[in-house]
Amino acid sequence: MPLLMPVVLACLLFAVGIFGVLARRNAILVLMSVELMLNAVNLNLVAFDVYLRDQLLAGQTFTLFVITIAAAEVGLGLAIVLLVYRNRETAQLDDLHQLREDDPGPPDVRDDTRETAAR
Amino acid sequence: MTDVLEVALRVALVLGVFLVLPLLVGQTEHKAMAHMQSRLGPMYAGGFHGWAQLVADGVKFAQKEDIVPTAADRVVFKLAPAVALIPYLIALVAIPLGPGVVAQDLDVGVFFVLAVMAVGVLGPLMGGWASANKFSLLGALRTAAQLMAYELPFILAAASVAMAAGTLSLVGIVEAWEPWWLIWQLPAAVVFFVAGLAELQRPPFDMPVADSEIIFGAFTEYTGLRFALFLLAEYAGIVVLCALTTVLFLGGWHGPYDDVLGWLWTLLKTMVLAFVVIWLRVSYPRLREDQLQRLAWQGLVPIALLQLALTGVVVVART
Amino acid sequence: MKIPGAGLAKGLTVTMRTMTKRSVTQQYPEVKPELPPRSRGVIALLEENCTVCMLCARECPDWCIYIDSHKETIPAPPGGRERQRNVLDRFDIDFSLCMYCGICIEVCPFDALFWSPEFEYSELDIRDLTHGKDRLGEWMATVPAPPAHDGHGVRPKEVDAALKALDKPARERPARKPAPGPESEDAG
Amino acid sequence: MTVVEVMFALLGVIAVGSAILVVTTQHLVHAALWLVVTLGSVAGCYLLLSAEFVAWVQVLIYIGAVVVLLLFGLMLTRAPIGQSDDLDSPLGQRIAAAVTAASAGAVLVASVVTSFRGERIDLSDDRVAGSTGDVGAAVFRSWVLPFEVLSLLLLAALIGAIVLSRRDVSAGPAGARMGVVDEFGEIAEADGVVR
Repeated sequence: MPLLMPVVLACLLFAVGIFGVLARRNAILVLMSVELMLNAVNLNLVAFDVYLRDQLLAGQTFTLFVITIAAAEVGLGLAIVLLVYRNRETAQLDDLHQLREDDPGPPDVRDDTRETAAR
Repeated sequence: MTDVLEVALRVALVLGVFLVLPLLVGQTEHKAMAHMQSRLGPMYAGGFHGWAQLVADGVKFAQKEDIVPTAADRVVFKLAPAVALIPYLIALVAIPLGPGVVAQDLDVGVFFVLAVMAVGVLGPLMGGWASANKFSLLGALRTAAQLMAYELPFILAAASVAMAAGTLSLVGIVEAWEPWWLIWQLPAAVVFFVAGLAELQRPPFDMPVADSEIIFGAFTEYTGLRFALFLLAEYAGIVVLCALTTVLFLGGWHGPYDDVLGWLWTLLKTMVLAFVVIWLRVSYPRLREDQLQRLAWQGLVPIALLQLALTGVVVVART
Repeated sequence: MKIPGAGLAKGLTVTMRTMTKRSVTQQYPEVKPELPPRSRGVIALLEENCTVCMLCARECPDWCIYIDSHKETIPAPPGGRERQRNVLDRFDIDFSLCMYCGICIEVCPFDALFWSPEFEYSELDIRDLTHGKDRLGEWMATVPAPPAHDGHGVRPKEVDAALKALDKPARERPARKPAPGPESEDAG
Repeated sequence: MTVVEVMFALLGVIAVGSAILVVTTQHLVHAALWLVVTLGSVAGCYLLLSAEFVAWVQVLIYIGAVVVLLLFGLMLTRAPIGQSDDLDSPLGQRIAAAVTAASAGAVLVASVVTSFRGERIDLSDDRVAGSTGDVGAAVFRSWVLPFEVLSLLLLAALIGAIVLSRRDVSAGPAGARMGVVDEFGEIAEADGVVR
C-alpha cells in the first residue's frame, strides 16, 4: 500500500477537524472536532509505525496513549461544558465572553453575579 | 472453493446459534419465571407446554403496524434496533464452542467481544433520543449513566482472567484454564457477571427500562418488528454474556470427554448461567439509581481492582 | 452473626422452592374447576312449584326478578266449586343485575328456586343475560341433589315426633309406619 | 491496486465524508452519530494496516466510551430533535475557517506528497505489525514510564472531573456561587428561564 494513502487521509481528517473547531459554536461539537484531529494524528502514527517496522512499536504505543488521553479529555471537557450549561443555560462558546474587557454586550446577556446573588 | 464453503458453514452455524439460543433463553424465561411465581406460563402455542410461544410472538410482532412518531428523528429511530442487535451477532463469531469449534479464533478475542458489545449500547441511546418522548429520553440518559458505571468493572474483571491466562484469545484462555481458577477468579467472575447484567439492563438493573416509572425507557415508542428486534437484542445479549462468562471463568468446554462432548459442556454451562440470569430477575427488586451507582463504584470496581492485584501476584509468583 | 449476602441467598431459595412446587394455576377451559358444594353459579326455577307469591321479587335487593301472571279458573269438579289459581306468564332474572345474594332462594316458601353451580353462561350482549323461565327451567337439570343430613346435627322435629310416637305402646295409637326423616319431602 | 488498497480507499472516503458531515450537519446528535462512522472507519483503516490491537482499542474506547459520553452530554444539554440554527458561527467566521482549514490541508497534503511519493508500506508478509503480544511487550518494556505517567494523568483527570461535577466539594464562595440546588431542581428552574 502506498504510504501516501493513510497519510493523506490523516491530513484531510485533520483539515476537517480544523474547520470544525473554528466554525462551530456549540462546545460539544468543538470537542468532537478535536477528536477528529486526534484521530488524524493517530492514523499518522500508526501508518508510520507500520511503514518503518518500528521494533519498539512507538507509533502504536503512542496511539494507545493518545486514545487514553482523548478519553480523559472528553471526560473533563464534558464536565466543564455541563457546568457551564448548568450555570448559563447555554453551551454556545460565543456567549461565554464575560471576562472580555469593556463588553457592551447584547441586552440579553445575563449578569451572572447578580443572578446568583439574587438566588 | 473449500475455503468459501467452510466460511459459509461457519457463518451459517453462528447465525443458527444466534437465532436459536436467544429464543431458547426466552422460552426458558417464560416457563421458569412462571413456575417461580406459581404460574404455568404459556401452555397453548405449539401444543406441548407452549413451546412455540416465541414463534407466535414473532408472528404477532410482524403483523403489527410499524409506527414512527411524528416528531421523531426518523432515520435514527429506524436504525436504532439494528445497531442494538447486530453487535451481538458479531460478538458470537469469536466465542469458541468446543476445541476447534469456533467461527474465528481471534488474537484479541476478549477485546473484540467487549468492543463490539460496547457498540451495541448505542442502540438504546439512539432510540431513546430519537423517539421525541421524555420517557424515552430519560431511559436513554439512565442507560448512558449505567453503562459508564459498569463498563469499567466489566472490563477489569475480563482483564483479570486474561492476565491469568496470559492471552487475550478466547480459545487460549479456555486452553489455559484449570479447575482451581474457579476459586482464584471467583470475585472476577461475580463482578463480570453482575456488571454484564447491568450492561444488558436486565432486572434487577433495569432502571433504564423501569416500566413502572418510565413506561419502557428507550423502547417506549417502538412497535412491531423494531420492538421485537430490541427484545431479541436483549436475549442475544444474555446468550453472549453467559457464553462469555462460561468461556472466561467456567472453563468453556472443559468437562468429561471434552474432546468429543466439548460443545455440549459449553452449551450446558451457558444455559445454566442463562437460567441464573432469569432466576436473579425473578428474585430481586429493581435497584434505585443511587444504589446502582454505589454498587458499581464502591462495590464492583474495588473488588475488580483487588482481584486484578491478586491475579498479578499469583501469576508472577508462579512463573 | 450476620453473613453478608444471606438475604440475597434467602431470596433465591424462596423463588427456587416455589419453582419446585406445583403451580396453583387452574387450566380452566380444559380442566373444569372442582367447585365446592353449594356453589352459587346460577339460579334455577322449578316452575311447577311457583305460586306467584312474588316474595322473591319483593325481597330481591336490586330488583332483578320480573314476574307476570294471570289468574285461571279451574272448572268445578263434580260436587265441588270453582277454584282459581295463578298461572305464571313470565319469570325473568336479569343476571347482569343479580348479585348472587341468594335471598330469593331463601325466601321462596315453595322451593321453586335453587342454586345451580353452572357458571358458563356469559353472553356478548348484556340483554341476553336476562334469563326467561324456560332458560331458568333448563338449569334445573344441573341442580345437585341436596346434601345428606349431617349425622351429628340436630334431628328434624318431625323425626323426633315420629320417634316419640313409635315409643308409645302400639295399642294406644293406631298402627302407622313412621316416615324416616331424611327422605321427607321438605328436606331439600 | 490490491484488494487491501481498494478497501482502504473506500474506508478513507467514508471517513472523510462522515467527518465533513460531523462538522457541517445541523443536527447535534447526528454529528455524534456521524462521528461514530468516522471512528469506525478509522478503526477499519488500523485493521488494514495490521494494527489489530489499536483498532479494537479504538472501537472500545472511542465508540464505547467517548461517543457514549458525548451523547450523554448532548442529551444533558438538551439536544433538540431536528435542525438547530445556532450550531455554526456567523458566515464570515465560517468562510475564514474554511479557508484556514483548506490551506492547512493543502499545505499538509502537498508536503507529505512531496516527501513520501512512491514510498510503500510493506504489508506483503503475514506478520501482524500490531498483535496484542507485541504491543503489550512494547508498552511494558520500552514505554513503561510514559505509561505510568499516563496513569497519573488519568487519575488527575478523574479527580478533576469529580471536583467539577460535584457541588458540595467546597463550601467557600466558589461553592456558594455554584448554588446548592439539586440537579433536577436546577433543570426545572432553567426551564422557567428559557420558556
